[in-house]
Formats: sequence, structure tokens, C-alpha cells
Amino acid sequence: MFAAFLQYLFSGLTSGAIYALAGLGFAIIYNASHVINFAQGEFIMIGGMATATMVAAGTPVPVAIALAMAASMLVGVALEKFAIEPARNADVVTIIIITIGASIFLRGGAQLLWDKEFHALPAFSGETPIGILGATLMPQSLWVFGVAGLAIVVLWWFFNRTLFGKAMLATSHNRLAAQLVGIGVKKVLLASFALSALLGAVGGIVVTPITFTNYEAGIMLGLKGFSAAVLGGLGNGTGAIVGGLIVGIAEALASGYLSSAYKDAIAFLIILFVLFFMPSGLFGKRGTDRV
Amino acid sequence: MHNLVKWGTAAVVAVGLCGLAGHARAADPIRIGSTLSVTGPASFLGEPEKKTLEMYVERINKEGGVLGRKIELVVYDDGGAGDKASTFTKRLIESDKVDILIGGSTTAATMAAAPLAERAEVPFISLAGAVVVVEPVKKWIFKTPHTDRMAAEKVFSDMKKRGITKIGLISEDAGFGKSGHDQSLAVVKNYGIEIVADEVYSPKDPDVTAQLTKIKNAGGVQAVFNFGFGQGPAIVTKNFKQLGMAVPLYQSHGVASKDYIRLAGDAAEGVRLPAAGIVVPEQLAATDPQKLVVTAFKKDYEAAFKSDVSTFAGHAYDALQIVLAAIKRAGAVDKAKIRDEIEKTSGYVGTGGLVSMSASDHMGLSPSAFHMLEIRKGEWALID
Amino acid sequence: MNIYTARTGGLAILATIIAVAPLGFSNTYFYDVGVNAMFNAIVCVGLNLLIGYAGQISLGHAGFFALGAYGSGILTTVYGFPPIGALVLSAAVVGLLAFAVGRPILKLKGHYLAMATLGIGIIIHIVLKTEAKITGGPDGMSLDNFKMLGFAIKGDVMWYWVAGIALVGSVWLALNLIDSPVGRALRAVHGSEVGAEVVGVDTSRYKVLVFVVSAVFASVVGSLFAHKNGFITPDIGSFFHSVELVTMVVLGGMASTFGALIGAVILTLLPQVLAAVEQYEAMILGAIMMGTMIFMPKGLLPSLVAVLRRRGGGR
Amino acid sequence: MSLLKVERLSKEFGGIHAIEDLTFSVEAGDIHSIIGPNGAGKTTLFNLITGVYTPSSGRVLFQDRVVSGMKPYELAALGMSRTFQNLQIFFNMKAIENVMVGHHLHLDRRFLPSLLRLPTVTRRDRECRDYCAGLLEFVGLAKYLDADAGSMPYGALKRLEIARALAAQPKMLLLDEPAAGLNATESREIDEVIKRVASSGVTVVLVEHDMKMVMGISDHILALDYGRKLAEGTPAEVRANPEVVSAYLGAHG
Repeated sequence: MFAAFLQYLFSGLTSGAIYALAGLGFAIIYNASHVINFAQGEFIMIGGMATATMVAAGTPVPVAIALAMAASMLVGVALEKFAIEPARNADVVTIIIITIGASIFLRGGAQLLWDKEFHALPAFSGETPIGILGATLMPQSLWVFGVAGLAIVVLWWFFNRTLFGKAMLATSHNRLAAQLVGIGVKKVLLASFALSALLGAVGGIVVTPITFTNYEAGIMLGLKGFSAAVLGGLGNGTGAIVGGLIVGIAEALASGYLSSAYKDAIAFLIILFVLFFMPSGLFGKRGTDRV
Repeated sequence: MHNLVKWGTAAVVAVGLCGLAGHARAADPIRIGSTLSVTGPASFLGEPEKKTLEMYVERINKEGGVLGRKIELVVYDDGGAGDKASTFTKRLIESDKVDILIGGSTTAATMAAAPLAERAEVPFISLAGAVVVVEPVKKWIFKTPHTDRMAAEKVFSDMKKRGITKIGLISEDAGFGKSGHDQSLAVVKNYGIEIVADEVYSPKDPDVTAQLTKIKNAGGVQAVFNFGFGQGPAIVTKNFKQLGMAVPLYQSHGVASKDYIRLAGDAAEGVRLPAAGIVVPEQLAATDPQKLVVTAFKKDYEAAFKSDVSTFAGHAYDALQIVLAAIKRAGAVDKAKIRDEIEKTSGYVGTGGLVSMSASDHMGLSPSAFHMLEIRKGEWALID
Repeated sequence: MNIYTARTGGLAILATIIAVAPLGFSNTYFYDVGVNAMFNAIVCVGLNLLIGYAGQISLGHAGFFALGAYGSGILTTVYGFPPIGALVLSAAVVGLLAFAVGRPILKLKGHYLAMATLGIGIIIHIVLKTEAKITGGPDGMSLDNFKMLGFAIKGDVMWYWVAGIALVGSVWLALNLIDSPVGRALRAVHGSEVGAEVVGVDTSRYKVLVFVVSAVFASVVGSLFAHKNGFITPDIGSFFHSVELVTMVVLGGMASTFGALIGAVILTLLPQVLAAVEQYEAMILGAIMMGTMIFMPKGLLPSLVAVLRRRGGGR
Repeated sequence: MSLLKVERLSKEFGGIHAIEDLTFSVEAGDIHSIIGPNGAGKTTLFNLITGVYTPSSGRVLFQDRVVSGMKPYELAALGMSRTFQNLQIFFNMKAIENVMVGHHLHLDRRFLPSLLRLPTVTRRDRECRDYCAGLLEFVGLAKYLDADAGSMPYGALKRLEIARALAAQPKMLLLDEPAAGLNATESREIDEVIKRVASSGVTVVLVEHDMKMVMGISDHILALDYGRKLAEGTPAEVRANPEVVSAYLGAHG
């Protein structure tokens, strides 16, 4: 029975790491701008679709990956420049609708540019499952874990050790003050979208061998990524990773021990339950309202 | 403020009406209306269906049309949603004044549109799978796809031949898989087979090893049957191999396209599934009456769209052919006469099989319409 | 500009438009679209009380809509309830559910509240999809006509007038509420929760109240929608439908009852208009959403009003 | 009679004592000022008294009733109302509506009559409107009656908050830096308003940096430093207290 448990855990970790990568993108943009970007899933889709279609057309894999990352970043920058920045002072809900509009737009574009088929990428390190204590794990899952782990380390370094990263954090805490000490707030916002789109593309590329991709793949990933980011506490990278893993593992354990039909419902129940007791998520900033 | 509200609203209404009323009405062509799931989760049904209808309507018009009249095709995208299908069907009937309806890629869309076609007395050939479309028989409603029950029966009879008595069922929780799941449960006992594990997954789940592990550990499972379409079955297949499950894996006709093999890769080796002859025209026996039809259709489709033909494209082809034949027999574009002639369709050789409808059978596909295929070395192999 | 005349004037114009619009309808399809637009408008008028006036977001209202629809479907077909009884009982159950979940989740703010309401909507959707024995599952379920006192509402034309009356009634109720002590308390919650508290407004009670009211609006319309369409699928409770509803409110104008109404009408008509350019539909829809919100962040109606006021010399 | 008693009140934020073991009382009808350098805990004290924060220990009595732990809206019903240092205006409403919300507790708040716009509700609402217009005039904002709060200048908003608080018809009104950010003329006007409020029988508790104003209008002064009581007494007593002088010189010198 332990083997079964371990298998559920692996299943949950695989899904969870995917959600975590998606959630991390939400966290980065939120950190710099307090914007929730509901088009985050589309960055992931663009990364996956661009790579898969280019590889299928004969482009060498590394070139395809680099181009896909560049394409996604370009889309992220354009989104910030033309849709978010002009509306920077608008209501939270207004910006939510803008990003949802952007996600619909990007999906529509992807469907025209590419097609509606599912696309696959070959696994990076083959398809031989790794057996561990009676359970198995695909090598590609390790790639996802690795990328998620690497992303969190790099982001930590970036936000805590580089001047630009610190500037980004400062902007999120107090935009006016940041401006006063000479931080280019516009540049920071632009960079946050570029960074998050880049991360999304990387995520899309590493998960495509597991989940495949099509023009609508961003919907589910966006939704789960948002859940992960909120559960972990908005704006907290580690939180997003932990949140993603919890959602993934909860789903897998629910499938295994309770009911696979209700696994998503159970995951959402857990999120609700956590929020009832920790209204700012697991690692979110708690604080008393200043009046 | 008064004027503002008034003019604002008036402008909105005016813009809306202009948009809605923008259809010119030439009296000549025969109008065929379709609501299809061109986008959304069922787009891999609606997309090839739409392409097929457009391609053949264009071809027929080039050849002079039917009864000397051109055919005008109006397609709306319902995204697989019942309420949209209902509104678009009303639009087709009322505004576009179509003579015949083809469509409803999904069962939900069909069932939402069906009462409208009944009330307006417009012949309606559905492209949806579930048996509820034609059972009980509704006067104006027909369908061309095989039912999910037929697919389940084909699979279970193959299992029975191999002496399998205990299986695990894993299905997608959306329309196609859910309906297939229910039909499977309804007929499985007739084959002396017991379902010992019954799991579901969502169409976009990245990993289903948890569900499969549960099936694996259910005890005595001799085969696993997956009902679903899209990328789900490919993930099931890959996870199945990952877990090293040694029992046979069956898929439904929902994945009878090359895309499935392409996505699942090596993991698809040995998977069996029921499919119509269209998938393997070259392997059909020379005596098979379908051979000519499906070979020609596959060639046309793949030449036109540079993508593999799917069973679903065939459903649209069959629907169009049945309708055109009925119009020719009726000799006039009279909805009631066309309906009667559709019902009299007999011995039509289509991509799905031989079709002979009757007052009590508005599908008319013989059970032999399905073949059992196995995937060997990345290719389909006809085994039955 | 006097608030009282804007109110009665607005209602009169609305009633006139509803009464006159059918002159341009050439067949029942137009009535059908009209009914859908008005149904959406009623839901949005209710949802706007929550989002626009009280400043609380909900990404789960399609769930309440679907519960109303399925409540009516199940109670009338399985338990033989009269449709009006089923409608009222469903609305009561939805109200109770909204009350029960409202208390804990409305403590949450902003994106956390969005997440919680989204979760609730999705859970409702999953239950409707999964419990196929009573809901019919993803393939949907059928309903009979709406009968009351031996009289059946059937056909799009009759539904059009029913929906029209319901819409005018809902707008009247919403306008009443907004301009009452209760409504001012709601708007104060949006303005400053602590500011409202210190003058005696029990903010959590009012948040729950408006959540329940907007859920009941959605439920009642869900019931009517189910009878009118005669067939419902769980998709009406999906996340996408919730987002659609919020978009209608925000696009038309938050904290403006007529704005929400206009938003609902536009976004109901838009897909019908865009059906002609089907391939580009998604891109155009997305572009319109972005463009409107970028250039009119307060929504169509309030932004237009502001522009006209400036032109009119600050009136 | 003491209207408000604060007994051994403490509040900690993550180990830091914002208020520590504070005891004092406010007599009915007085203008009672609380002074102290920035960070002395004045606003925290207000938040504790009005129920925005819950005390870590100690208690607050209002009209000899223990009220610590009660919600702000419950305290409002008992007759306590306040303004804020950082404005808490309802910017989404008109000036008059802001004040009308202040009168909330005195209106027909039943849901159904409001929804159906019953005559009883509308009649009282009209009366409320007139009453609140009177309050706006009282604080000198008559010309802003139908203005959107968002379009009003800062000084006017400060007075709008006072009008809103008065609309609740409190027994005790707590004003948190009502003159902060105002020019000399505006300060004098606020000064006048406070005096008139007090003379109408409302007890006023005032936090203010403007020493001239505090010394001029207060009956009683409490000086705080680092959350502790530094001195207490009449303006003359407090002014003469060497500790107050040194705290102020230390802080501002």
C-alpha cells in the first residue's frame, strides 16, 4: 500500500510542480505591480506551442526553445506596454478584465497562427520510467521539478542580490517612494512582465512532453496557477511553489483515496479552508490595516 | 442624463439590430445550417466537421448543385455549449431560413437544439454520439455517428473473446467520456464482464497515474478501458505504460485518429480500439462495400487539409450525403418530404458503415460498422 | 441633475425601449436573443450590487445561476413541484447557501475573495457535472414550460415580455435599494470599511446581505432561463460563465445599474454579431474587452456620462 | 461623571508595546486632548478605544460598561464616533451621502422596506437628508452638498468626516488630528467647529499636534510618550510639566 501512496505522491508532485511553475509567474508580476495577470496561462501555452510546432517543422530543439522564449517575452512586453501600462491606475477588477481580455485575444491569435490540434514534444531524457520503492516517475517530471527549483533559486537571487531585483521589490512596496528614489517604475513593470512571460515559456516547454499542448492549454494552467499563487500567499514565490504542490498532491491523494470525480472539488475545498483561517494565504503578508 | 441614457441605449440597440439583420435573402439556394463546436473543448469534433461540410458543399456547387440549385452553408460556432447551440439553431431556423440542419457536434448541443427542430419541423441530422439523440425516436431528428453504446459493445465483445471478465474503467468527466461511461455500465453485464474499478479524470489533467494506480491495485483487473477524447487518452496511455501495467488497454472510437498515435508515441503499442473503416481504408478487404467510399473520402480530405482524416469528419460527410440523396429523391426542397426520404435511406454506404434507417431507427448503422483495430509499430492494424 | 428624475426617467426609457424594440424584430430568433440579453441584464443588475456598489468581487455567480436552473429542473421534473414553487424554493436554498458561505469568505479581500468565490463556483459546477443521476450530467436535462395558474409561458415572444417585465422590476428594485439607508451602507462598505464601521454600519452583515441578494437574483434568472430554454447543461455554471457575467458588469460600468444592463446587452449581442467573422471572433472579443477597459476604465456608461458632462460645462 | 475610562490598557505589535499599561478617564462634556510626539501611540489608542483594534490586555469602559473587544459598529450604537488621521471618506459617494451614512443608526434599516421603497423609508430618508444638509452647513460645507466626495479639497474632506461622525449623534466624538495638513485659516475654522460641537454637549477626545489649538480649547490634556502616560492635567499643568517639555524638546529639538 505504501507503493500506491508513493505513486499518488509522485502523481501529485508532477501535477503540482506544473501548477507551481504557473503560479510563480503570477507571483512575479504581482510582486512588481500588484496586478493579477490572468493571461499568465497563455504565456505557458505560447512557449509550448511555439516550441512544439517549430520542432515539428524541423527546427533544431535548442533554436526552437530560444525562439519560443523570445516570442513569449515579446508578447509579455507588448501586453504590459499596450494594455497594462495605460490602465495602471484603474481598479483591480478593471485590470482583471483587461488581462482576461488579453488571454482571450492571445488564444484567438494562437488558434489562427497555429491550429487547434494537440502538439507533443519528445521528452528531454527519454521515456523510461524511474522505479522508486515500487512506484514510478517519468524523467520529464524531474525536469519539471528541476526547473521549478532552479526558478525559485534564481528568482531569490535576483530579488535579494541584484540591484534591479531589489528595485522591483521596492516598487511593489511603495511605488511613489520608489519613484522618488529614482527607480524607473515603468521599466520595472515592463521587466516583471518580460520575466514572467519568460518563466511561463520555460514552464510551457518543460511540461509539454507530459501534458501536450494546444491553443487552449493556458486556461487550465492559468486557473491552477492562480490557485497556487493565492493559496501560497500572493507575491510570494516560495508560497506559489508550495501552493502548487499542495494543490497537485491534494488532487492526487483525493483521486487515490476518495473520489477521482471530486478531486478538483476537494482541492478547492482545501484552498477555501486555508483561506478561512489564513486570509492572506500560507505565506502571505499579514498585517493590521493602518487607519 | 435623460438624453444620454436614451441615445446611448438606442445606439446599442441599433448597432445590435444592424448586426443581426445583415443577411441578404436571395431565394435560390438550398440552405443547410450547422451549429458545430468549432472552438472549445470539443473543437476536434467541430473543426473537421466544418471543414468537411465546406469542402463538399463547394465541390457540389461547382458541379452545378442539387436539383439545379446551389447549396448555401451557414455554420455557427457553439463552442460546445448547449445554450449557445439553442440560440444559433433558432437563428438558423428563423433568420437564415435553413431547409435542413446538420450538426450539434456534442450531445449537449444536439439535445439543446433538438426541440427547436422538432417544433419548427426542420429535418436535423446530428453529429453527436450518445444514444439519447435517437432513442426514443424523435420525428425530425437523425444521426450519423455510431453510438457510444456500439463502441462499448464492440470493445466488450473483443474482451470476451480474449476471456477477460474483470476490467477497470477510466473515463473523462466531460460529455463524451461521461456518456460512454454510462453506456458501458449499461451493457457490460451482457458480456459477463465485471467493472471492478471505475475512475474518472478531467480533460486537462496533466497526470492520471493516481487513478490508474487505483485501478491497478483493484485486484484481478484483466484489462483497462478508457473512454475519452482529446489529449486525455494519450496521457492515460503514457501513464499506463509508465506504471508498467501489463494488461491490455482499450480505447474508445474517440481517439481513432493518427493524432492519438502521434501524441502517445511508443506507449500506444498494443492498444486496441473500435473504429470505422475510414481509419484504415487500405486494409479493408477488397470485397468490403465501404472500401471505395472511405478511400476516396480520405484522399479528398487529406489532400485538401494536409491533416489526417478523422472519424468525425466522416460523420459530417455521411450526413451531407444522406441529406443530398434525400433531396434528390424528394425532387423538391420540401422539409417534410426530405424528412420522409431521410427516414427511407436504405443501403447507403458511408464512412461510418452501412446505413439503413426506418421509422423506428433514425441512425440505421449496422453493428458491423465498427472494426477492431490494434496499434502495431505506430500503425493501425485491422484485427476484426 | 436630480436623482429622482434620473431614476423614473431611466425606468421609463428602459420600458419604452423594451416595448419598442420588437418593431425591429423580424422573427422569433430576435426575441430569443432579446430574452437572453435581458436575462443576463437581470443577473448583472444583481451582481452589480455586489461588485459595483459594495466593491466585493465574485467569480462564482454562474454557480448560483446554475443552481437556480437545476433546482427548478430537478424539483419540477423529479418531484413534481409547480414551476413557481420550484423557483421560490431554489432561490431560498441558493440564498441560504450564499448566506452560509458568505460569512466566512467575505472576510477575504481582493484577489483572495476572487479565489474563494471562484472555488465555490467550480465546486458547484463539478457537483452538477458529477451527480448525473439527478442532474443528467454533462449531457444536460430537459424541463417543461413554465406554468402558473393554468397558464403556460411558451414561445420566445411571450418570454420576451415576461423577461421585459422582470428586467424593469429588477432595475426598479435595484434603484430603490441603492438609494436607501441599506444601499448607502453598501456603498460605504466599498468606500471605506472602517469609515462605515465607526458610524454604526455592520459591514460584514451588509456584505453577506448583498452577496445573498445578488445570488438570489442569479438563481431566479437561472430558473426562468431553464424553463425558457427547456434544456440545461452544467456549462451554465462554469467558470467561463462567471467571468462573462463579471465582464458584463465591469464593461458596462460598475456602480451604475443602467451601465451593468448595457454591458449585459452588448456582450450578449456581440457573439451574435461576431458569428459572421467566426475565425476572428475570439481575437475581436478580447480586443474589445481590453480596449474598452483601457480607454474607459470606469466602464462604458459612466465614462460616457463623464465625457458628456465635461462637454456640457460641468453640469 | 467619567464617560470613558481606560484601565491598564496595553497593545503589542510583534513584541513592541504601542500602548503600555495606560490608565486615564474622560469626563462627560470635556474637550480632552491627547498629545505626544510622533509614534507615541495616540492613533493606536484611538483604534483601541473605538474597537478597530482589540487590546492585548486591560479594558475600556464607556458609560461604566466594559466595551473592549466590541466591534466599532457596536460602539457607534453606544454613542461613540470618530474621524481618522488618514481620511476614510467614501469617495464613491456624494458629500451629502457621506453624511447620511453617518446617520445610518437612526434610519429605517430594514431590507424589504428599503427594497420596495416604502413611504416610511422615503419619508425618513428625506428628513435625514435635510438633517445632514444642516450638518454640512454646521461644518461650513454647505456649498459642497451635491459634490462628489472625490472632487473635494483636502480641508473640506477633514470637515466632511466630522459632519459624518456628528450625524451618528454621538455622546463622545474622537477626532484624530483634525487640523493636520490644514492652513492657518482652515485650522481656525476647525477650531470653531470643535468648540461648537463641545458646547452642544458632545464630549470631544482630540488628538492634535497643533499646540496652540490644543492649549486653547482643551479642558484636560493627556501627554503620551512611547505608549506610556507622561503627564495629565489642565493645559497649564501639562505645559509646566518638565517631562513633557523635555519629551517635546527631545523629539522636536
